[in-house]
Amino acid sequence: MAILVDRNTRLLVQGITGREGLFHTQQMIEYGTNVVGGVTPGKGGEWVLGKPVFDTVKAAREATGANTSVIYVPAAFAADAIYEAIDAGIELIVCITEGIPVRDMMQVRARLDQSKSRLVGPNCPGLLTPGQAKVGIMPGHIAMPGNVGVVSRSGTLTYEVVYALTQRGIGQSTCVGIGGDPINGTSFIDVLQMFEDDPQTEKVVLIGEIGGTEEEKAAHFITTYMTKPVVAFIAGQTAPPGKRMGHAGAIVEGGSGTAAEKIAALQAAGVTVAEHPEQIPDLL
Amino acid sequence: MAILVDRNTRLLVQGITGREGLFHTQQMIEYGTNVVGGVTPGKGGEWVLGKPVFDTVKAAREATGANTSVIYVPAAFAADAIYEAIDAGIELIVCITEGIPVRDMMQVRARLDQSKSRLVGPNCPGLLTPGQAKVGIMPGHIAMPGNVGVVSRSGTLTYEVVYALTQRGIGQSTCVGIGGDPINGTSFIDVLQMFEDDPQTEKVVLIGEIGGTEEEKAAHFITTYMTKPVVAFIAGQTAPPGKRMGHAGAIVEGGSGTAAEKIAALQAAGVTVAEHPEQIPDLL
Amino acid sequence: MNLHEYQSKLRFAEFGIPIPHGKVAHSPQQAYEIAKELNGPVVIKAQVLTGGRGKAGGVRLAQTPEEAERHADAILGMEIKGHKVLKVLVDPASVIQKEIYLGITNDRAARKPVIMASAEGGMDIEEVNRIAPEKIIREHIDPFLGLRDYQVRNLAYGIELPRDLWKPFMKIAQALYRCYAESDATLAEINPLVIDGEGQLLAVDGKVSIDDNALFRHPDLAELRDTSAEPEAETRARAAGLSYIKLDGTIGCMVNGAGLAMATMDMTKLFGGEPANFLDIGGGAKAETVAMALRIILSDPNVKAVLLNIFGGITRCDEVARGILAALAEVKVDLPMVVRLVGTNEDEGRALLEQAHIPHMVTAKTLAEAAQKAVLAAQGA
Amino acid sequence: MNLHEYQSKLRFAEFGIPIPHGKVAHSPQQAYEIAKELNGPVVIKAQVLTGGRGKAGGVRLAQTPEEAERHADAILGMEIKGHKVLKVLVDPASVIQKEIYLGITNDRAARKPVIMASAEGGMDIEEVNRIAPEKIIREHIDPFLGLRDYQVRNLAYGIELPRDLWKPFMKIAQALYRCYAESDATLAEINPLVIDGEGQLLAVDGKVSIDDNALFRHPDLAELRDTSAEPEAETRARAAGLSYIKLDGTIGCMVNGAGLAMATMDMTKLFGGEPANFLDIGGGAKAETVAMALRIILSDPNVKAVLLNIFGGITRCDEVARGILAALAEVKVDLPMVVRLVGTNEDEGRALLEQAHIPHMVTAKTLAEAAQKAVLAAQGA
Repeated sequence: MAILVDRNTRLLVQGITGREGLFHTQQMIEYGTNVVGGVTPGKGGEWVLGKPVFDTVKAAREATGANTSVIYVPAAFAADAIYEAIDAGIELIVCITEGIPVRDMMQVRARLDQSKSRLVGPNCPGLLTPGQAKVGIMPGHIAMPGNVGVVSRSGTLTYEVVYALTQRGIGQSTCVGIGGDPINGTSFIDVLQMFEDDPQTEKVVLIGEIGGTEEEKAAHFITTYMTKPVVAFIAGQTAPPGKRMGHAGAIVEGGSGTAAEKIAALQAAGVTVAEHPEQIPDLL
Repeated sequence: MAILVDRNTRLLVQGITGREGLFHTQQMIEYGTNVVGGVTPGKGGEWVLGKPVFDTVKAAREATGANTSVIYVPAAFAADAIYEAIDAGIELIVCITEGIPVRDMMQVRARLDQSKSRLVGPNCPGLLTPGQAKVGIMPGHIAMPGNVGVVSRSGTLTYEVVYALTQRGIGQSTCVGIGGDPINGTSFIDVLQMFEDDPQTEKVVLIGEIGGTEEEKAAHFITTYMTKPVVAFIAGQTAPPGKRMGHAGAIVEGGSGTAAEKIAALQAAGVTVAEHPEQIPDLL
Repeated sequence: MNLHEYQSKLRFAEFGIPIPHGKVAHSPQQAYEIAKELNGPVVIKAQVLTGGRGKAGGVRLAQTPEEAERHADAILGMEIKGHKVLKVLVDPASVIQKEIYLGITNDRAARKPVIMASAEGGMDIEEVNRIAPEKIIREHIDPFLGLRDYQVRNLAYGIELPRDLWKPFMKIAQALYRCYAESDATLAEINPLVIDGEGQLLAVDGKVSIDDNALFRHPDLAELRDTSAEPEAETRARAAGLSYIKLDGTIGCMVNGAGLAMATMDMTKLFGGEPANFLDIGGGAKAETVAMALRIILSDPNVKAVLLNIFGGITRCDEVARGILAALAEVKVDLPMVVRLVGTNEDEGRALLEQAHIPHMVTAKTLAEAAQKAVLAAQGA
Repeated sequence: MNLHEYQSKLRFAEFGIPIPHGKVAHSPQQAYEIAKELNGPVVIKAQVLTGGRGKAGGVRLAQTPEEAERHADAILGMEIKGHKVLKVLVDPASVIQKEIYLGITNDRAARKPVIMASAEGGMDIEEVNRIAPEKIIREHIDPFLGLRDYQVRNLAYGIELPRDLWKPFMKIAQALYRCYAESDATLAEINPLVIDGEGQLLAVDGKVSIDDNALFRHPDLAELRDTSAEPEAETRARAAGLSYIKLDGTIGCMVNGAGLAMATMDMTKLFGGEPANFLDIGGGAKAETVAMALRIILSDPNVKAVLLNIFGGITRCDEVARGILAALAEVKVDLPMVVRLVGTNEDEGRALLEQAHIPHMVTAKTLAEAAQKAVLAAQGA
C-alpha cells in the first residue's frame, strides 16, 4: 500500500513534447512509472520515448485507460490543461507548473470542487512512492521504500528531508508535495487523512512554511483525527514580515502566518517540531 | 400537512413597494398568508400595509426570521434578487417575474444547485395551500382545502383546473405553478416527489404543455416511484410546430416536445390523460 | 428574434469570423451591379426568416451579372412558407472542398450551451443526427468558464479536421462562442463552414437567434428586427404587448394566458373546428387591450367566428365584462362572437354581457360549451 | 507588483471612480507650479511603495504654492523604510466630512475575493479590525458571478451610509471590483473614500497590487513597475529570474528553492548568525545563474561570508560543482565561502570543489555544519 500513486498508476503526461515534459517523462519511465502516453495538441499520432502522443486528453484516456495525469504546460495554458483533465475524467491530476495566476486558480478550484478529480499542486514537485511510481519532478534515487509518509509545501526542502531520512535508513511510504501556491488542489489535511488511513504508513513528516493558515488547520486535524505520530518542520522562522501593501490583507488574515504561530499550534496538537530539517530523522 | 407553503410560512416580499408587489401583497395578506415584511432597496425603514420594509434581504431576514420570499422585481433585476435571497439563506424562493434572459437563468440555476435554497419559478403564478397560505399571484378564492395536489407549468390554465375542481367540491392540498421558462428552479419531478411524500395528498393533477421534455421525465418518475394516482392534461395539441431556425435546436432536442409524445409517455406510465381541462374532475 | 443570413454573417464578421464579401440587393438591378463589382460567379440567396428556401428555389448560381439580374428578379417577390422575399444576398460563389457544420445552442435538459461540429455539414445535418449521431461531436459549455480551447480541440479531433486548419478553426469557434454569449443568443450556427478553393475556412451561411427576453440589454440588436418580413398583424401585436401567431383556421381565439390559449385552441379542434390564431392577451383585461386584440383577429379574412375565453382570477369577471363592452364600443364586430367568462364573479360578468344585448354575441358557461358554439357559428357563417 | 498611490488612483479613474485631480512632481519647482495651477490648499504626498509615510512626515498640507514648494523640497529625497522618495503627488486638499474604508483582496481560506467596507476609514482600520471587527462589513465575491449589486447594498447598509450616497457608492464599488478583476489584482483599496465638502464621494488615497503571475496578460500594467524606487539588486535579480530580498545580516545565502532557502536562513540564525538576504536561484545550477547570484550577494557591503546550499536532485552534484567552479572563474570572491552540496553524487561534487583549491572556500557535509562554519567565518572576518 501507499497513497495516491503506486503500481496501478497509469500516467498521462500533458505537455510531453516540451523541454521539461520530455526530460521528466524520461526520468519517470526510468524510475519504473507506468507512463501510458502523452498529450500535445497538434502532435497526435507521433511517438516519443516509446509512448504514443495524443491531441487531446479525452482521446488519450480512451486509448490508454490513463487514471492519472501530470501537467508540464506553461502557466498561461495550465488552467485549461487542468479543466481538460477534469472533463476527461482523470482521477488524479498533478500540476507541476508554477506561476498560474491566482484568479485562474480560484476558478479551477471552484470547478474541481464539483468534480470527481483530485488535483495535487500547482507549483509542486509531485508525488513519489518509492519503488513503485514517481509522478512529477522529485529525484527518485534519494528515496527508499518504508513506513514514513512525507507531506510538504516545499520543493528542494522536501528532497533534503527525504534524503536525510534515506541516509539514515528510514524509508518512505509516499512523499507528497502539495505546492506552495495560495490556492491549490490538495491540502495538508487531505494528505494527513490519507496517511492515517494507509496501513503502510506508520509515522508522518509534515514540512510547512510561513504564510497562510494551512499548518494551523493541519494541527487542528491532527488533534482531532490522527492516531499516528507526526514530526514537523516549519521553514521561515527568520524570514522578515512580507512587504504587504494596504490593509485589506491584514484584515482578512489577521496577524497569522508566522512560523512561531504555526509551531505553537502544531506543538499544542502533540506534534514534535524539529528545530532544523536534519533533526527530523532523530525525532522519528 | 401540505407542501412548500403552509401556516409556518414566514413570507418576505422582494419588490414590495412596486405596483405588482404592493397589489399582490395585499391579496396575500387578505388570504391570511403570514407576510412578515418586504424589501425595496432605498426604502428601508418605511412601512407598507402594516409591514416593515427593509433595504436588503439579509437585514429583513435577521429582523423577521423569514423562511420564504416571493420576487416581484423587473426582469433585469430578478437574477440579482434571487442571488440575494440565496445568500441570505432563504429556504424557499418564489420568483413571479417573467422575461428573465435564459443566460441569467443558466447561471442562477448553477448557483442554486450549490445552495440549500429551493427556487420555484421564474415566470410562474406561485403556490397556494388552500386555507393556509398563498405565495404569488394565484387567485385565492377559487381554491378549497382537500386532497388533490396540483402541479402545472401554466398560469391561467392552472386556475381554470383548480376552479373546475372546486366547483365540483374537490379540494386541493397544494397548487404549485412551476413556471413555463426553459430553465427553472423546481421541476415536475421535484413536486411529484413532494406530493408522493405528503400524507394529505391522495391524488395528483399534472398540467403540462408542449416544448421541452419535462413531462416525459415526469412520466418516467411516475412509473418508477409514484404510488398515488395521477391525472394529466397537456395543452398545445393543436399548436403548430415552432418556427425554429437552424438545425442546432433540432439536433439537441431531437423531434421531442410535441403534445402527442408527452401524452403517449404519460399514458405508458399509467397516467390518465384528459382530453380537455374540464374533464379532469371526472377522471379523479 | 431571428436574424437574416446577411445580418448573422455581418455579426460573425464583427467577431472575426471570415465570411464572403457579398452585399444585399433589393432589386434585380442592384443584384446586377453587385455581381458586376464582384467580378465572377455569384450566388443569389433569398433573405427570409424561415428554412427551406433552397428547395423552394430561393438560392441560385449565376455566372454573369445578367444572369444574376434574372435570378434576382425571379427570387424577389417569391413567397417561401408564407414569407415574402424582399431582399437577396449576392455573395461570391465559393469553390467548396468540404462542408463542415458548427453550431451553438442551449441544451435545455443540461441547462448549458452546447457547441456541435460535424464533418458532414450542409443541408442534411439533421438527417446525419438521425442516422449517425456519433458523427456530430458535442461539447457542453460551462456558462461560467465559457468555451475552453481544449473543447474546440475535441471538436477538431472528432471531425478529423486537417491539422493545418486547427488554428483558424480555434479562432472561428471561439469567435462564434463570443458572438453567442455577448449577443445573448439562443442559436449561432455556421452551416456550412466550408474549406474553400484556397484551403481556407469560410462561413458561407449562418443563422443567429437572439433571446427576446435579453433584447433590453442589446438595443443595437433589437434594431435589426426585420418587421417587413413578418405578417403585419404580428408586428402590431408585439407592439401592443400581445402574443399573436396566425394559423390557417376560421375561429379567432382571444384568451388570457398562453397555456389556457392553447387549451382553448385544442378544444375547438376537439369539436371539429380549426383555430385561426394563437392570441394571449396577458394578465388583466383592459378595454384597450381587448380592443387591439379584436382588431388584430378581425384583420384575418379567414376568421368566421370569434371565441373569447377569459379567466377572471384576481381581476373579477364583472370588471372583465365591462372591459369587453368598452372595447366593443370601439371596434365593431360583425361576426358571431362567443364569450366565456370564468372564475371570480363569473355569473355577474355573464349577466352584464347578456344585458348589453350585443348583436351576434352569445355567452357560454363551460369551455366545452363555448368551443362547441364557436365551431357551429364558424360553420354556419 | 505594487502600484504607487498616483498610479492606483489613475487606474481607478479609468474605471470611473472619482479622484482628486492632482499631479505628480519630481522637483519642488514642479510642485510649486502644480499648486499654483490647482489654486487652493494642496496636500504633498510622498510616492513610495511602503506604508507608514504619514508617520514619517511624508504627507504635508500646504496653503500656498510657496509652502508646497518648501514641503516638496523636504519630502523629496527622504528615505522611508529604506525607500527613497523620488516623486510627490500634489493633490487639491479636500474638505473631509467622513472617511470610509473600501477594499478588495483575496481571502485565501475562502478561495474567493472579499470586499470590505467600514465607516471608520483612515489610518487605523487595522485597529478597528482588532477591537471591533463587526464594524468592518465583509462580502465574499463568487469568482464567477462577480460582485452583485445586493452585496454592495449590504455594505452600504452595514456602514450606515446616508441613503443619498447609495447610488454613487454602488458605482464606485462596482468600478473597484471591475478594476480588481480586470487588472488581476490581489489588492484594490480606497482608504479613505471620503465624503467631501459638497457631500460627494471621493477616492482620496488608494492602493493596487497586481498578481505578478498574471502580468503576462497585462503588458500595460507591467510597464507601470517603478524600479527606480526599489533596491537596485532586487531589480537585477528579477531580470535574471532570481528571487532576492535584502535583509540586515552578514551571511549571504544562495540556495535552490524557496523553502530550502528559508530553512538555510533559519539554520544560520540557530547558530548565532544573521542572514544578509533571501536568495532562491531556482531549479538546476547553471554557471551564469550562480555567477549572477554571487554578484548580487557581493553587492551588499554588509556581507561578511557567503553560504551556498544546493540540493542536487535531478541535476547531479558533480554537475552543480562544475557550475560553481565556472561561476567562480568569472566572479572573484574575496570573502570566506562555505559550500554545501547535498543529494545525488554529493561526494563526487564535494571532491571536485576541494580539488580546485579555491581560496577562502570550505565545504560542508550537513546543513548544520555549513551554517556553523558560515557563522564562524562571518564573525571572524
